[in-house]
Amino acid sequence: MRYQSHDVDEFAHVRIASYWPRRVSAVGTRVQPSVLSTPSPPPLFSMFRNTYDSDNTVFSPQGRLHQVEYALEAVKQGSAAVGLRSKTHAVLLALKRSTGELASYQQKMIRIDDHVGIAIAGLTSDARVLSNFMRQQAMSSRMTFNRPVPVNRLVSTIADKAQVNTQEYGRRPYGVGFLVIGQDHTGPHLYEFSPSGTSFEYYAISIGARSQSAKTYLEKHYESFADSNLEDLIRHGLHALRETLQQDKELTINNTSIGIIGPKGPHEKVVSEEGSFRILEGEPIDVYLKTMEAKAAPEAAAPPPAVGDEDVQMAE
Amino acid sequence: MSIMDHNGGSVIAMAGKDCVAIASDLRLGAGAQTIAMNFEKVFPVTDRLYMGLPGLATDVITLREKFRYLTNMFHIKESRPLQPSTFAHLLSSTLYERRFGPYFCEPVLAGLELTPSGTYQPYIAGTDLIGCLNFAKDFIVAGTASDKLFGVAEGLWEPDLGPEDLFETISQTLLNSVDRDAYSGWGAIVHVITADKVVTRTLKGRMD
Amino acid sequence: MDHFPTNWGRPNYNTFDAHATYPLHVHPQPSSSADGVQHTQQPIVTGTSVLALKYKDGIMLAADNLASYGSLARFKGVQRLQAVGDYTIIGASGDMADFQYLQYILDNLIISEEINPQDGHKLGPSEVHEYLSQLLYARRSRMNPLWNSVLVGGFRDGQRFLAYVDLLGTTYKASTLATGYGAYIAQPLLRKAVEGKEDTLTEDEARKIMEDCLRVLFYRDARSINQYQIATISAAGASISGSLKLETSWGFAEGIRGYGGQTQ
Amino acid sequence: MPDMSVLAGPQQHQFNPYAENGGTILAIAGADFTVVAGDTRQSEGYSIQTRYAPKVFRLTDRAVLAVNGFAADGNMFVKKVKQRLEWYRHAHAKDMPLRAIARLIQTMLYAQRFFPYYVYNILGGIEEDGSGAVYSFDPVGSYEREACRAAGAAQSLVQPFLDNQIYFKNQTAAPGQSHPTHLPLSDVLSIVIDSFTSATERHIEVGDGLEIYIVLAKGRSLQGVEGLRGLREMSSREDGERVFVLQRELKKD
Amino acid sequence: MTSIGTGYDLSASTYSPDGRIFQVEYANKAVENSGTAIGLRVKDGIVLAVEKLVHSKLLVPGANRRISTVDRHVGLTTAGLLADGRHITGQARKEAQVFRQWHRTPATLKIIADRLGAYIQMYTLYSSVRPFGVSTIVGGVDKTGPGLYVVEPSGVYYGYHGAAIGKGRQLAKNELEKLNLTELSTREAVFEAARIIYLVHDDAKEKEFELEMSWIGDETNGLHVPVPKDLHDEAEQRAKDALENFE
Amino acid sequence: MQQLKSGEVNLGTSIMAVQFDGGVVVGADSRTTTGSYIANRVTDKLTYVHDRIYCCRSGSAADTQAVADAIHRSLQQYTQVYEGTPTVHTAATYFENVCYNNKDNLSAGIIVAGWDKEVGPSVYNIPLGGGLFRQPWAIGGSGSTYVYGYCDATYREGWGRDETVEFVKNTLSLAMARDGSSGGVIRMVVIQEDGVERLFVPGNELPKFWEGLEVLGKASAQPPVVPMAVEPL
Repeated sequence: MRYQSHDVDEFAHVRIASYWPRRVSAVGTRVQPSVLSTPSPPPLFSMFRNTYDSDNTVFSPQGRLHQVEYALEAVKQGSAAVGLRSKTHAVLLALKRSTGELASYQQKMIRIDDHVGIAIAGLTSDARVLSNFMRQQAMSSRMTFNRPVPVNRLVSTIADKAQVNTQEYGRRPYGVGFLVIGQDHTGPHLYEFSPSGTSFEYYAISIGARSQSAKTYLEKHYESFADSNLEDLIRHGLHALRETLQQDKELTINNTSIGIIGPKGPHEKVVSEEGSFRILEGEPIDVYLKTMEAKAAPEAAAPPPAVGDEDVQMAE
Repeated sequence: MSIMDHNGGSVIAMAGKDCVAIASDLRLGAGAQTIAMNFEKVFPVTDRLYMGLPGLATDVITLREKFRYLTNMFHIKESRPLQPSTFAHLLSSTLYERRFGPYFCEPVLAGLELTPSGTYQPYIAGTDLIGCLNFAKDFIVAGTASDKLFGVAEGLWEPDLGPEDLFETISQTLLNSVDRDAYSGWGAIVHVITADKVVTRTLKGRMD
Repeated sequence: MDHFPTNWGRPNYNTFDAHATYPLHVHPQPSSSADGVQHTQQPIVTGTSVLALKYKDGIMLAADNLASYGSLARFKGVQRLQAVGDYTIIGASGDMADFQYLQYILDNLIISEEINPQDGHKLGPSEVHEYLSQLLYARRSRMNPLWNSVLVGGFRDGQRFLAYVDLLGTTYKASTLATGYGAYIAQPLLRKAVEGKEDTLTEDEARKIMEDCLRVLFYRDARSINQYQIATISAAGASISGSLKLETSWGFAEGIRGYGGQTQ
Repeated sequence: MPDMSVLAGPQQHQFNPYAENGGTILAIAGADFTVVAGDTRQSEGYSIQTRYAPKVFRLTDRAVLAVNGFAADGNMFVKKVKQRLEWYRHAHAKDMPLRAIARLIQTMLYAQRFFPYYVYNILGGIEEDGSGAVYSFDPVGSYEREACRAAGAAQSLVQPFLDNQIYFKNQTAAPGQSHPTHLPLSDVLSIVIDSFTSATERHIEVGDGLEIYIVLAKGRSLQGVEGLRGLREMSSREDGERVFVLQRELKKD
Repeated sequence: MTSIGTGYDLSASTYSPDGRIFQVEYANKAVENSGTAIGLRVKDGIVLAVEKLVHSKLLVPGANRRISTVDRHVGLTTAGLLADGRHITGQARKEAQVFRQWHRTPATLKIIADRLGAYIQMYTLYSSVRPFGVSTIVGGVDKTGPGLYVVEPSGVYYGYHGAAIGKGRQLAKNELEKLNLTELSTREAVFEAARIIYLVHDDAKEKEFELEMSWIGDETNGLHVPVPKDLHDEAEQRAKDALENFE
Repeated sequence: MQQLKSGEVNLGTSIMAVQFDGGVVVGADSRTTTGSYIANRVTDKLTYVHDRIYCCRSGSAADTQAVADAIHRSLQQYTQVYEGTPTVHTAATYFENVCYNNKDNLSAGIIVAGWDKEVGPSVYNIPLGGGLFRQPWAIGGSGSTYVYGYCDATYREGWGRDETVEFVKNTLSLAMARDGSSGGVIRMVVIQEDGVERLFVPGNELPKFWEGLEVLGKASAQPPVVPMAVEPL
């Protein structure tokens, strides 16, 4: 079991008892792992056995939970997702991977209710479990109160659920991160959920592989998002998402998903009056891809992302 | 099950323009079992007045005979035509005599009433089993299919139907109603009364 | 020999199981009544009608302060109107123990849904009504009803809300509502006074209508008293009056003699 | 303690978990449309509880459900059906087909075989082949597909009338001709309205208001009834099946 | 670190030979790495204040609250693992609710702290769980007056007039000790709380932070609520001014 | 629902509790019946549940004893766990919880009264089927229905201990005089901050009210009738 590989973003049928540390922390460069590659045991293993990382019921002497931190690495193995929010809309954009020419593209977005949708990065099977739980919560709110569940509470419930998996023996933390967009009577919202059992509300955020590059873009532009119209919001999102691509890759109608909440945009045909969550894929997103501006020539020496940029937010 | 439903059967009367019609089904049953398919429940009272007697069959016969007697006595004593309105009150008071042990029938009347100007005016009426009179302008229903008859008649009937249209309307109403009633049916008989004649037609119906 | 250790030391059920084929704890229980399962109770300490109507600015509710014990006017200072959160007032008739339980449940609900999260997602009257409906329906489905008829009045975001729910989980909305005896005696009066005038009736007019209805109920409902409260819920929020006394008139009866021809 | 059975008097009876809330529903299938209608009165005994309590509900763009009987059961049942349909949407990213909804309803009703939903259901809509369809159910789930069905308090008043007007029962076609298997929408609507005005006239539990849902097959028009007053579209999209609702007043006495 | 590598520090159910439970101590480390949280129990109420470290400027200000309400009259905040803090909040709410269920009256602060202490302690007993990586401040006003308690990862709890947990606790405690807490009004305490949080925040090492404050007292009708915006802003401004004078 | 099982012992009863400025007075008759047979004529229906809290029991003797025992235990536990004395409200709430949650299986009408630091004296009534009603004075049991009018007419706010004791004694005498299921002696407990005091009125020293005997004696000129007098042999 210790050397078992796990497929990230695939339908992982293997139960993963514990996470292996990602090599990147040791090597310091970002490796895009092939789904088929088998992660070798950490190089540190032979020299110095880290005994505090095999179990989620163990604190390290520094008060850290390595299993939880590794779970956060699993999120980073998944392809990137970006979320942005304006005063009227919240959007998700995600990069879909395909295992090969003959394979279809993976599913990166899931509808939870009319007013909530999510984008995922990490273990798809974990996402399925959690998103079904979210759907149940959403329906239960409609059953008991005849009210769409408030988005923040929905996110909190899965965060609380995830927390339990960081504390009890025989479990592992969930290996998936969510971006959640939704609207309720306090307006549109964007949240990030992570396996550590936390959730935060953002103006804009990204998760998944190379998400730091997207974040850098978002940090540069986020102040304009609040008053953006839907098209601009999506354009910004695409630009941010593009940052997570490998050098030779492009965003196409096949590898991009867009999720929207909020009133109908000029390029959209059928949208309910309430501006329900919808996922755009394929042809309909072409018009948005065309609005993208050509990428500026790569800066001479883009500083490599610092090792400390890992978005591990157990404490703060 | 009520004693009113024991033998089954339904009657309907309708008013038209210068004519009235009255019709009944032909079934005689004993609970769910059908005994006869030729049990008429509408009887002539005068040339221009017919009476339908849906209800307990034995009371149907008794009342028919009783009113035959009373009608004859009226003619003998009064030596004048018995008008429907007069008969209605005779009917009512006769039934009320048995206020606390009633005949299990709900009579329906259809006839033409002689007006002072010498013309005939459509006259229909019904009573409950103790003689509460109900004068309707459109139609009167009674019997085990009464609720169905109400529904269909309310949908099909319209004012000022001529004898032929009235015949069609009452026939459709009765047939479609008794088809949804397990205790009525097995054919029907329709009488259309006009000033100069009464046309009686027997209708085939579903035999189930 | 009884081979079931769980039966040892326990009495035998010879009437049902002469040969002890069942362990005692799975014996069919001998029940005095044919319907067996208990739970089906009856209201004991009860409140009578609650009235409610829509008026120009919101919803008005009224109920008297009596909790009866059969025909005994047992508790005379009972409040049957209750605010639930910022936007809702409920009024209950029926079993008062069950109503106290409902109040407790709703207090918990407000704590867990409003006080604790403090995230701006407050419960409006329609949410409270739906919650109550689900609760009462669930209890009736367990054959263990909460023996109440409840009126839910509220005002939120400029919208008036008025609905009914009872021990069966039956719900409905209308611009005037009345429970218990009030459904027969006050509802016709309320409909006549209110229907079509929901948007023009002033609070004073509405209060007058309520008092008239309560007065008629006091005259004709043997389980009512002349002490009552009126509540309003509007843009200004919820307010429940103190206990008020009904003015009644009896003077006309002074000259009445006997029951027919008597004049002395 | 005082003997409560004396004080409580006739109140002391077993708790009856059901009530009967009156009203009537009906549905008629056309060739490429279906009409589902219900009155809006809710009553108990001789009391009218409210003049507006809908009994007909849009489930999807091609399915409409009418429920009649015990209102609390009816509302709960509709809610549960809707949630099952939502799960179906989650799982399959499309609306459940009509015939599948029909089977779902029978399963859900039969699951409560020994503590039934006291509700008569009529499901109307458009099948996957584009035809109009009506499914009627008894409270424990027995169901069949029909061309028309009435249920509820005035079922016995309305059903024989529909037999006559929709199925042409007891009518003989003119020589060499046959009765149409399906009537046009405008004819169906007038039959529905007549049925309810008749039932209102002769049944105390029927009246106040009338809601008629019209479900149209994909690409079909309203066939000339577009201009009717009180007509409102309920569809979520324009390129599929479409749902309309027509509201009318009924007598309130 | 003498504990490392001994093997006695891998489970909460293991004592070291000198009678320590290292896992609990490590849990305390998680608390010590966290932003500072303080609580002031004053004449007529309670003030809670948190130095909420902001890890990204993309976060919506004010949205990700760290102080929570447990019952009408009780506020709670934690330092340490955020998710554990949420778990503790949930448990505290349950305890308050269960007390209400049996007594139909609100629980006192002491009772809530006691129940919470017992709950947290259970997580120090078994190898199948780890201790909570949080210290908790619970504060409120009950029928006995203001109450303020801190529950530690070991499950022990103490009542305080002024409490501080997290990274800057030592400095904060020094500041709290200077105050005459029993004489202070809740409103005055708000200003002090803001000042202390600004004081203990380490500009040089730390990320951005956001001041979050709540209070309970006569002015809030006995309800635990966030400090109103105008008062919050004023307190924050004064705290900044004080800091400049200080430096 | 409230039927007794055959042979079950019933507290067809008169019980009462009244609050006054410094405390409460609880009182009860002493009759216990099975059907019309008096199973016990000197019952104590005033039950200690905590130092300054008593309850008066009516309904099924077995049910109310079981409930009182359970609450007694709960209150002892309360004292240990919360390191303080429970309030009367707490005790009454415990009773209400049990009575309400088991309303289908219990036949119990209970009055809880006592003194605590928070509110001083208080009286709570928990009728059949549950529900908690605070009252300045409460009466219960089958005898109470005969004396509502007397209590309404007599009770005044601001009484001291002695007037309150007198009120309880008179009320219970009247109830016992008219209710066949009540009778025997009057037991009372006065609960105040500094102590609990038991009072006792024997059955032959009950306050006397109009008893109708004068009518028989004076209105008829005939000599007193000795029913079924037996001739001496």
